[in-house]
Amino acid sequence: MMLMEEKFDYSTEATKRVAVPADTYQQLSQFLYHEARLLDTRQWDAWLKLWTPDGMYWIPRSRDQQSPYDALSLCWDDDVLRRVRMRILDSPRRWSQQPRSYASRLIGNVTVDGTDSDGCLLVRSVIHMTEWRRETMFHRAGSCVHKLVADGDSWKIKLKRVDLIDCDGAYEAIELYM
Amino acid sequence: MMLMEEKFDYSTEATKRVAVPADTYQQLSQFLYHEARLLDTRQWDAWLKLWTPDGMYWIPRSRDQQSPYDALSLCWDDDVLRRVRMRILDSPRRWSQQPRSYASRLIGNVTVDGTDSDGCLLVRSVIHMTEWRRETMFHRAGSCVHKLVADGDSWKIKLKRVDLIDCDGAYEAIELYM
Amino acid sequence: MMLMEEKFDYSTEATKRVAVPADTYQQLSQFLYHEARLLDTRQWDAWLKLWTPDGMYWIPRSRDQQSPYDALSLCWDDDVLRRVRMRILDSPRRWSQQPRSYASRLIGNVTVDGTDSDGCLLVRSVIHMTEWRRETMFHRAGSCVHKLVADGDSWKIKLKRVDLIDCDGAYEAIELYM
Amino acid sequence: MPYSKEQIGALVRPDSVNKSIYTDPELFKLEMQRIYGRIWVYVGHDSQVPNVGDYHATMIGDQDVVMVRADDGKVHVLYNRCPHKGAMVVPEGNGCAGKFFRCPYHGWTFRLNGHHLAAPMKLGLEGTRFDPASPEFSMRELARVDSYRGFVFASQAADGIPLPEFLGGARSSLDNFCDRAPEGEVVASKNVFRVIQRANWKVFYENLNDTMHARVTHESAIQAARDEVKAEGLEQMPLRLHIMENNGQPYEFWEKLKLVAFDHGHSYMEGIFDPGSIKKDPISHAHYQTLIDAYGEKRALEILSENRHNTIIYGSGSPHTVFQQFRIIRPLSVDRTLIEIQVFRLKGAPEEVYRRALMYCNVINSPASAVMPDDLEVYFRCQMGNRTRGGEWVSQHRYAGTDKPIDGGLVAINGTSELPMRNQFNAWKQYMLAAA
Amino acid sequence: MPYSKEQIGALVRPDSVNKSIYTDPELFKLEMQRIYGRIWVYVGHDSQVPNVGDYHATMIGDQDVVMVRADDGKVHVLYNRCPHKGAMVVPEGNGCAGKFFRCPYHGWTFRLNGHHLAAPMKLGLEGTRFDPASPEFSMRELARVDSYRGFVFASQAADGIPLPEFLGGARSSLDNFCDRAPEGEVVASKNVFRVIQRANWKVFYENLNDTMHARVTHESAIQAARDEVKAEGLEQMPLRLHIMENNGQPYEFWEKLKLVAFDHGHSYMEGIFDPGSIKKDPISHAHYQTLIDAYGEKRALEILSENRHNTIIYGSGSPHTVFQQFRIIRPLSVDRTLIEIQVFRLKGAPEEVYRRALMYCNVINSPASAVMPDDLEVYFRCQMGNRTRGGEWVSQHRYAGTDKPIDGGLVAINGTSELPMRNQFNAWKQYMLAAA
Amino acid sequence: MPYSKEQIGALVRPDSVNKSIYTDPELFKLEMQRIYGRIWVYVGHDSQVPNVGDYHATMIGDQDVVMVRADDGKVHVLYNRCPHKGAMVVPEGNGCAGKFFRCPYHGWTFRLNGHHLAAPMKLGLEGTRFDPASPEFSMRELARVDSYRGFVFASQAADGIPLPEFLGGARSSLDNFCDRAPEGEVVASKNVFRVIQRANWKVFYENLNDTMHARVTHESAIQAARDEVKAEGLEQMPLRLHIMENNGQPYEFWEKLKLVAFDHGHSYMEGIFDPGSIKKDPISHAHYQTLIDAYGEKRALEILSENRHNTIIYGSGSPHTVFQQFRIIRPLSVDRTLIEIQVFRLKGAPEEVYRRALMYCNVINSPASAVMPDDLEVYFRCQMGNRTRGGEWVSQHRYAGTDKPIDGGLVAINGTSELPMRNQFNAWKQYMLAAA
Ligand code: FES
Ligand code: FES
Ligand code: FES
Ligand SMILES: [Fe+3]
Ligand SMILES: [Fe+3]
Ligand SMILES: [Fe+3]
Repeated sequence: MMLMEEKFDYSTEATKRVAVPADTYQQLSQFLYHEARLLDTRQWDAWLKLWTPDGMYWIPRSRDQQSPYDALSLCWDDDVLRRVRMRILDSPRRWSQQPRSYASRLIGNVTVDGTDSDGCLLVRSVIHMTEWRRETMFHRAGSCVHKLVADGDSWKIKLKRVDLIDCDGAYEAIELYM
Repeated sequence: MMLMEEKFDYSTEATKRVAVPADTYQQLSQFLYHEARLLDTRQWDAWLKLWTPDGMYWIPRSRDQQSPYDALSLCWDDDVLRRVRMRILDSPRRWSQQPRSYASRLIGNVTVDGTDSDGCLLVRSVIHMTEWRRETMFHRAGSCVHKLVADGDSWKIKLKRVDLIDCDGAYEAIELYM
Repeated sequence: MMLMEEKFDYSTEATKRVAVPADTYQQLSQFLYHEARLLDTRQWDAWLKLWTPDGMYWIPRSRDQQSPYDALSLCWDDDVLRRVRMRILDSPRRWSQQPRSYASRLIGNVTVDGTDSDGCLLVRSVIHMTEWRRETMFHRAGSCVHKLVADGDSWKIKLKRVDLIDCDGAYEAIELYM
Repeated sequence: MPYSKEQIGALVRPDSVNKSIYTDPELFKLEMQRIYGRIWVYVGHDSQVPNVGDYHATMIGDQDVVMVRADDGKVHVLYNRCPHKGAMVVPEGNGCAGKFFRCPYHGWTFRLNGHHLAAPMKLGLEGTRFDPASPEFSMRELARVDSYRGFVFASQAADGIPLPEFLGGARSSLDNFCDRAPEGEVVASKNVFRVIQRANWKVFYENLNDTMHARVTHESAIQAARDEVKAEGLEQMPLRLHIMENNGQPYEFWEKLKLVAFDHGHSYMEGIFDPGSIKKDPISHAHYQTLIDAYGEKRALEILSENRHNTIIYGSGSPHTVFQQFRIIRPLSVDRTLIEIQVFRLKGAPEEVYRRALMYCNVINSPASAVMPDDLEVYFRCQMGNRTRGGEWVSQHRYAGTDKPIDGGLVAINGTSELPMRNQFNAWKQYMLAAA
Repeated sequence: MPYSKEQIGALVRPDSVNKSIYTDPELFKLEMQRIYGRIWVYVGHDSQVPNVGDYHATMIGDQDVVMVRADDGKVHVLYNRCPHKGAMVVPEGNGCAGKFFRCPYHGWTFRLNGHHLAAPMKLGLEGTRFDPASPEFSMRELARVDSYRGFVFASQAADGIPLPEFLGGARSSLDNFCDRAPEGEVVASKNVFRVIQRANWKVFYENLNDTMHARVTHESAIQAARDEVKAEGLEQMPLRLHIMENNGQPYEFWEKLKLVAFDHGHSYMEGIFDPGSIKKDPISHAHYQTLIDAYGEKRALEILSENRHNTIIYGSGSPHTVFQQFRIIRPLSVDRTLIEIQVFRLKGAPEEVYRRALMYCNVINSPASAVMPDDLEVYFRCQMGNRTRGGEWVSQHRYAGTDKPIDGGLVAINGTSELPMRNQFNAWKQYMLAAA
Repeated sequence: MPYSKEQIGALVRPDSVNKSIYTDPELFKLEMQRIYGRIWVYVGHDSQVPNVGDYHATMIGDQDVVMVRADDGKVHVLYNRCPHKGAMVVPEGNGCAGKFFRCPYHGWTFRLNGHHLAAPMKLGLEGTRFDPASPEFSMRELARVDSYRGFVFASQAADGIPLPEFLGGARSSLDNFCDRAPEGEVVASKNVFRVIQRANWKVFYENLNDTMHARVTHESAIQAARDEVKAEGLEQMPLRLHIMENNGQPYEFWEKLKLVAFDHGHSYMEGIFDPGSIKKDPISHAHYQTLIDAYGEKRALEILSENRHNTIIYGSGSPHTVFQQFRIIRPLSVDRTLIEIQVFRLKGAPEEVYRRALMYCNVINSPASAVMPDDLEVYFRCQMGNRTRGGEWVSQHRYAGTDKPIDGGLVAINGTSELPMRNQFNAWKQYMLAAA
């Protein structure tokens, strides 16, 4: 299980620079916008399909956190936990979603960093997410790395790492993925 | 009058996908940025000229609101109301603009959804607007659909719909268009 | 010294429109994203190298401020002050950075305005910066103009002007450049 | 610093009130007990909970309550609190509880009238002082609940006058509101506006019949409407501009309006616009036709001729009969108030009548409207100014001493009289002293 | 409105407490003095400050304190205040002060035990009442500091029972916590979760041994785990789902759990899951092996068989022995609490045991987890509901009157008993009255 | 909990003050009455309202006031409150009222000195107690307004010493400030900095003449300036670095500075830098020349030789003569203060002198500067630390008991003396007791 075993390559440093053509860059941007839109509009199933089966979703708890295995993470979720979260969000008995949270994810500063040793594409972006629940706005901001595997004329997400500027802060419930 | 009569096509679902060339996409993005800049910099007249005469500005009050005719909307403004708002914003007797509001509109995640049944282009974006008045910051965030009609080498806005994440929240005065 | 002598051209109005090719626009965007990333990740030295030796960093204190010489500015920093700020931010004795501030800068609405009378490129953008310190989020939003000088296949910053929507507001300490 | 009867009495003079009434948090706490804790307060409309189990969770003063349609078909109003650990049983807003309430913490259940239904593993409670029949183990119902033509009110005090007596002359507005529906009933719209006012709640009540403010406060919208008509060369002012511009009527217009005040703080002012002549305007005409069909021509005309602008039901808010809305006024703190605005369909009337009401509300009452922001601004300015030492009293002198008694109230001799404000504070004083 | 002894006494009944206990800011202030100002409170773990000069700045009740490793090798706890102008000497969080503390304002220095070291330009202080030897010119040390197996506690009162006596039966949990390490010691992880609860701090303590809430509060996670297993056709529930799903055990399961309460408000409940059989599960097996090597087979088995879920150390928080965590509970205000969650490595145990603890914490305790948000929601709902007039009392009737005395405490006759809550408030009352 | 005279007296000792002075909201309320409600407080500069009708809306203590140039050509200070419903008549900030004030709510108008001018439809007020001549129906003027060389002060108390007597020895700083202008007058810049300090207002006053903090608090900026000079191989420290680096002078430097304290809490310290020798530095030289032209060489030299760093005018803020600024200190709450920083042009002096003042302010006082943030941090740390039980007293022992009386004040025997702080709290005590 990826949650505890260190087989998975969770590094996000590019080992090789690559020049992507303009239209690829454009498609990558659209891929990220599309992902954000699926989350904004609660299209969980479509969002889940963006992932490789072994893909991991990571929100570190520390700045420059080196590993999900030696310290706490806000999220270190494999496919099972991703699906479970989506089931929960749709549950009529999720008390903490009564009333529901709504969010808007603005993705910007999209940059192609290069590829990792497996040839996965590393795409970096900035995410500002504004979330609303019970008359309160929450702001989440940070940088994102998507590790992408080519899949036909699109990609699948192998790793998504979100480094929040307040990753080590105190939080009320975090209900939604970023 | 569009405010009460259901002649106007306020739907925002694309009935047809279209592939726009890279430079059209670029121009569309610039069109949206330009619109935002006109509002940020209080160039009301230029902004009013971006619209078709029958264009409608819509901020629904409910999530997934189906119609402006069966429930309240924060804004459902035709050309007359748009012009009146701009007159008011410039009035020296607009007490609620003493001191003035200032805002910055960040437009991102620009996506071309397709065309509607009239062949209008449907462009979706995310808007995060930060507003400042009387030592207080207000955050408005949501998604936007522009329904655009070709106009020479640019476009006119036939419908702008802004779905705020807190559309059903409690508000202090909303002075500015998004 | 630029801080007090009016030799420096701090105007940000384009005197000439220019059409930049799509890939130049793309490179300019990446240049701005890169700048933001260097600041987000505290790579001060690399950031300092983005500037021309006579480059000025300006955050006006008034709306539509005409000059840095006739009224206060939040920042009006030459190379010396830029370098000193970075030294300070890294100092173990900067009490106001214990704990440290972290920020995420989202750059959007990138637009090429044209060139000034010296042929410098004027690039306008919107910046939303979310900053975190001591369990508190600060939001800074406004528009940016970069005055750029060509430098090989990239650019150097001759002037960066940031107009905050709350430029005349009351502030707690502003530790970071935008 | 507890207030004595004398001190409270001294806050209200026949022609002015002490500014601390708007700014002192201690007085606000007392109001929550002596006014909102006792008098009849509007909770919501019958049509918001059409089916058994439907609920509307809201607040009365500082109390979280839930209005619910129980199995007896009646609307009940309960405190939104589970008697086990005290959890709010339903979240704020609207929903359907199903056949019974179930607390999300440990699953205690309650009948829709609040009565204890079951606690899981009851055995553990046997032999203890737990008693399912005791109100201590139920969701408690508010002391009194009643409704008037579908408008549901509740009182937290077991004693006191009945609802119809409390409403007094203000009933006529609710009557006319419903009579305007050919079927005699109204239905609340799906959504509402909720507007935050950074000022004391009483400021809003005072404003509702304040005819002197319209020309001044709303000058920017009045002028913009006029300029627009001129610039566009329009022959007549379209309705959406008229409803803004009408605030700019000359003082003579306002002076002629009828102002009627009732006991308990209520009042109303005469209508300031006719949404459209029943002869010429197609919407009004169609509406009129449905009323004729329902009531006959004489009664139909009578109903539509009763043209009122804001009615005040003190402690509850303001129904507007002509544009079918109810503005609920909820005090949040001494300097913060929530205004909730409901729009209603008139059962049996043409859909256009409802659309016109929506349009009115969008243009006038939306927090994004041309009109509301200037009101909010001056309210806030009052709240701020009344913190200063620039004077102790808030003036209500206009036509003070000239009010004429009528049955159950007073009538002003001039439409610009500050009678409604004096009437409100007279009631305020009585409430605050009666319960002392 | 100062509370009399009688008034405080009347807030706690044998089977229920007055809701004002959760909502009255005056009582919160008194708690800061009479409970957090007096009893032993957990400050942090020894391993957080491994080297001389290392500090951990945190809070005890409403007091900023700093836990520091001094040159004597011991851990000291000081108020984080410079005696000159009162500046916090170190910022919140962790760091190393070096050989001594130095105030950032004027550079006064203090030994790591807080004693005055030097003020610049001492001459200016000569001939004045300034006295470097007086505690008035040092960083003041808390009245008492002690530790139990590496867990450091401090008390702000010079008098009172010693730490081991205060911990009483709860010591056995800390013992088992450390015994699970082959080297008998645990080491705090580098980072912690910090979760804000918009509710009174006592609500969290009550929840920790509240076996009746699990099935109801966590139903969405329970069901999602079950649905996932079914949808994916898994043969057995993976551990990461099991720890969610296990909350859904039938009531019979919870009834059988042992609940033990100790004097001073402490308690524990029996373990609700075995992280894995020492026979079949490779991690548990490897752990077991290291324990056998360290202690021999009998003792190893004994240690692992002591399977406890949450232990409560009243005023400090909750150690969890099986998943090696300590949840520190910090009251922030009457309706706001910070939960800080530490995870520990067991010295000498396989790294996988630590990873499993991380995994448990990520999945259960993270603010972004499947479980925590629902708890936070019901706590908030309690805080809200207890503002209403919907009832005066919070019920703890379950199995009231049936608790059996044991040495230094009580044991419940049923695992769903509300004994731990009654025990907490019994202690609360004693604390609040003793110091009155 | 009302404070008795004895209790207030006991808060201030000759060499230390009780920390509650910074943290108790009750004392803050009393300060608003007894200090800010009575003494002369700086409102703004004459040049901010050059023309009739120009106003500057600001606060004195907790009171919204407006400084306005009336038709008599004089500056008046009014409470910003309409006597009708209490609305703030003008919004915060600067503007021009035109020929009279007009309230945005109902259009009552007031002459620029606040006197009632007209209420619309006056007839409705006739026969009532409304009286346009009564102050109850005007914008009330503050009890006393006076100015000193263009600096406008107001007092809310009708009785008390006149402004010049209140300013006492601090007048010499305002004199030198203006004398530095060849025309003897200064003009406020168009904009100001406004900085929020999360600490009590008195902390800022104490800091202004606190020579002992500079080396320590500002070490990062001092070192950075030095490193920059070294790294860039500069031959001399440019002025923009010098003004940072100068804080790093050795203690001997600070010891030699003159510290003069005056009655009523005022004081000043000697200048810490010469912006540039009048011989070598071109800007200083040019300035000197204009002064010679205006005053003659002797007086010019005398004026420029009067080199002072921060002057304190207690309750108002701090003028800085050499860099032509006035830092206004506005208490917002017990733990929050607004610092507003004005820069001035010297009439008749070269524009470069003004630009140098801007540069100084940008580099030293901007919230984004190298210097200000560290001050704000230590102030906040004091506010936090003084919440703890880590000590009751804040020390002002440095050179306590050695102060030498001069006419109308005291002078320190050493530049690092805490005399200015002792002097402030001595005045504080007198204010707080006098008005009790
Ligand atoms: S709080 Fe409602 S069932 Fe326990
Ligand atoms: S406050 Fe610590 S040295 Fe002065
Ligand atoms: S409040 Fe000023 S005119 Fe009425
Ligand atoms: Fe109005
Ligand atoms: Fe739980
Ligand atoms: Fe300083």
